[in-house]
Amino acid sequence: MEALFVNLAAVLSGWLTSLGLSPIWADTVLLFVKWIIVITIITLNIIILIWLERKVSAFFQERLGPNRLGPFGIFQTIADAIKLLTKEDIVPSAADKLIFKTAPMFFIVVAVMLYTVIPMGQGMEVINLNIGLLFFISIGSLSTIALLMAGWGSNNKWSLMGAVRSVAQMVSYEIPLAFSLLGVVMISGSLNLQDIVAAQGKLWFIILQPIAFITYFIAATAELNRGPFDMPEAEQELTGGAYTEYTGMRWALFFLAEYTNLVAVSALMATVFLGGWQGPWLPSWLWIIIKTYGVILVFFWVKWTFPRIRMDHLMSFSWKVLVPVSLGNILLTGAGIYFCRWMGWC
Amino acid sequence: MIEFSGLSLYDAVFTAAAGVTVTAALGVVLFRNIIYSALSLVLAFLGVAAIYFQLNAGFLGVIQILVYAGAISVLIIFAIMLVMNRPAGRTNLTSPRTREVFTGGTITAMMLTALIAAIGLSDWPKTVLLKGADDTVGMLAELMLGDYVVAFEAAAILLLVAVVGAIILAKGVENK
Amino acid sequence: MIGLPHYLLLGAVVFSIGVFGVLTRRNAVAVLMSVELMLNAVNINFVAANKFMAVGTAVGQLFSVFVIVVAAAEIAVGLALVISIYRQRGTVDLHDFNLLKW
Amino acid sequence: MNGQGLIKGLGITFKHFFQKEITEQYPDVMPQLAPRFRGCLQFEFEKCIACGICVNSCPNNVLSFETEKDENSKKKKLLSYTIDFQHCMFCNLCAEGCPKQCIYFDHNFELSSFKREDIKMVYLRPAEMDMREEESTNGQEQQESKEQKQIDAMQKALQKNPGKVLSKILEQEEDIIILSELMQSDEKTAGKIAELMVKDKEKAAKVAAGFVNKAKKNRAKTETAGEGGDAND
Repeated sequence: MEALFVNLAAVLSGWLTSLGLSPIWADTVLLFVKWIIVITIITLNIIILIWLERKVSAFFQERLGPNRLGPFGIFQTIADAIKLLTKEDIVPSAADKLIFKTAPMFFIVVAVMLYTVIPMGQGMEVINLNIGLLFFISIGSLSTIALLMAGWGSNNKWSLMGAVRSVAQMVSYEIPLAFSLLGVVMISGSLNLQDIVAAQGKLWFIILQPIAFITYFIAATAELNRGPFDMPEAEQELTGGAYTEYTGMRWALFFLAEYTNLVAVSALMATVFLGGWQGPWLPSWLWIIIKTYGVILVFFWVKWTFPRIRMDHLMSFSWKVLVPVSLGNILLTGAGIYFCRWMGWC
Repeated sequence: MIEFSGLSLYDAVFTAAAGVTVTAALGVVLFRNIIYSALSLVLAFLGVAAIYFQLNAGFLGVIQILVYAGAISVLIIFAIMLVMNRPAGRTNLTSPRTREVFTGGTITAMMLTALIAAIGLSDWPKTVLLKGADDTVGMLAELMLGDYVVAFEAAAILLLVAVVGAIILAKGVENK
Repeated sequence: MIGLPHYLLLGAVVFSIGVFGVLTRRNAVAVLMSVELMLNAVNINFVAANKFMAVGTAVGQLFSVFVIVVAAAEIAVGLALVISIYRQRGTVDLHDFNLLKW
Repeated sequence: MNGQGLIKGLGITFKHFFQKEITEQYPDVMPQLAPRFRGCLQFEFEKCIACGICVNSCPNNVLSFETEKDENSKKKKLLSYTIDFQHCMFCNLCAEGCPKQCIYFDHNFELSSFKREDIKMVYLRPAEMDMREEESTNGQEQQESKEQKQIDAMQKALQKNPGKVLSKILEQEEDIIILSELMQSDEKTAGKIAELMVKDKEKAAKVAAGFVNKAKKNRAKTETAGEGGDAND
């Protein structure tokens, strides 16, 4: 069970080379296969996640949630997806058509690219990148452009307002996001996510870096445009923000991308702070799924507890609280490492 | 290198990345809508990042995406939105004086010719692409915080000064 | 077979496009964008030269990092200047920036 | 300390997560309605006395009715009653005003229909009611016979114990004695008094007073006329 997928990949790779493909092309084909699998997993995940979020939010509000279609309403998302696929695709006549149409595609591509480096088990990742953590952060920062494109292309003031807000928010929160991860990098001494997982063999980094975990959690919530930080959508104020003008499948792409980001960030949190795929008894790829879903549930919990924060409070919280705290955490971690070496503990 | 119908994978990646970069760069200077120019610039940055990745400079590529495509381009688009005072289709015009365009084009053409000639005529060491060291991040870190630490600190101060200066310039100073 | 000259050629072409933009654009922001293109072209040259001519070190990449730092500072200050001028004169057209002309 | 409220909030939602859902699963399970819930307006035709209070009190002119003057009894007769429910705002003024409680809200809230006209409820005078009316005209005879019985009973009572019965219409004991004597002597007077007492007491009192006066005058005459009057009796 443990090495199920690794062995499958090895078998496929061996079969491809036996067909006469040179190793590098066999690797390329394998990469494509991996991507297809990743995209399938993401799609399946999201079907479950949307249902889960609706169910969890219902329970928080003492409601029942979807319960009509199938047992516990589990087919509700599929029905919704079919509905969205068959809806009319409206492009406003005043919109900048090229940008309007490109934005959702760009957004989802960026979101899917996040999965390149996440270790989904022992030896299971699309590419074992040397600078995986940094890659994750930098790709995550690209989604601002997609939102800005959506807001600009819609040619609607609500859209533009939502886009501008979200971009300002995401650019600001990227700084504490990266800084809070730096503490982990200092301890593990590597940007490679598999190395970071390996460094947590004895002790999870959430215990060594609690401040970093909290700052990362807050910054990630803002980065995902979720929970109390869902300024860009802000249904009550901006009628849907950057997504106002989108209909049918284009809107669904944004929705998909948001949940894709959510899973990716939760998986990264599980990897960096919660010991990744390590765990007893169960196979590693099951552990990462369990941990990721645990983090996602916490995200749901936070989202359905707190009201939306005002924009200026949001920005000043980032610059005046989160950035200094994460910088202080780096200082503390450095001092701790020196102290540890001086005492000869590590 | 593994040849595949006369073109190695490496060459194919370079050609694609270079093509995207040059096309996007042309887009930056030729689009009449400055928003298109800015988005084109993002594409050019991404192409350059691809070239970095291909050159085994992964750290630099990631920094390129993070700083250029993620932050600087957003800054540029914000600035564009703040200073936009005419229809979007007429925001990025060429100079009205043909003399200027002609001079600029001539200078560019001459410079490009000179550069190409220089590159073509020079005797570059016959380097077969060597497998570079894997841990460029470690090497960079050692250089940055070792031999070049003064420059590193100077760059940090430069950034701080630039941030403060930009804020003062953009916000204006309150007159007492 | 792609070698160092190809990268240098790419750098030269991108740099020239940047120069053309700087010389012919009217919009100040477009000029700043062209400057960014030129800086990127320089970075390509640095990294390529490092890769092909200084194997085993990362000095060229280090230079690129510094260039990126300077570029970030430059674009921040430059855009702040443009916005400041726009406040004063209501335009970003370089031909209208004639306060110092006489 | 900052942030305590956040943790408190998280705790509250956590608690609510495990609480029982309060969702009403309406079409499957009917909701528990409050006793004074106002659902559909109901009307009981037979109780209605066509007073018109409900129609006048309705702010939205939901209610209207048609009446007719009954030739025989000179009473208002309700012909039809209409509730145009689409305008109703459930203010309950009609039900509050009704003296007979014949209009009221029930608990049926499933009022949707495909057509606007379907919401309008028209209550026509039920045919059974007219039939019952006829029966009640027969009943008048019955009532008369009933009255007759009462008169008979009254007569008996007058014969048995005149003083007690007559004290209701006459005040002075002297008069009562005179009248009872008169009635004992004259069957006709007794019958008239008994009938009047059942039907109309005031009239009975007047008539009785008349009889008493007459009897007093007669007595005075006979006393003044001497023996001759006695002989006449």
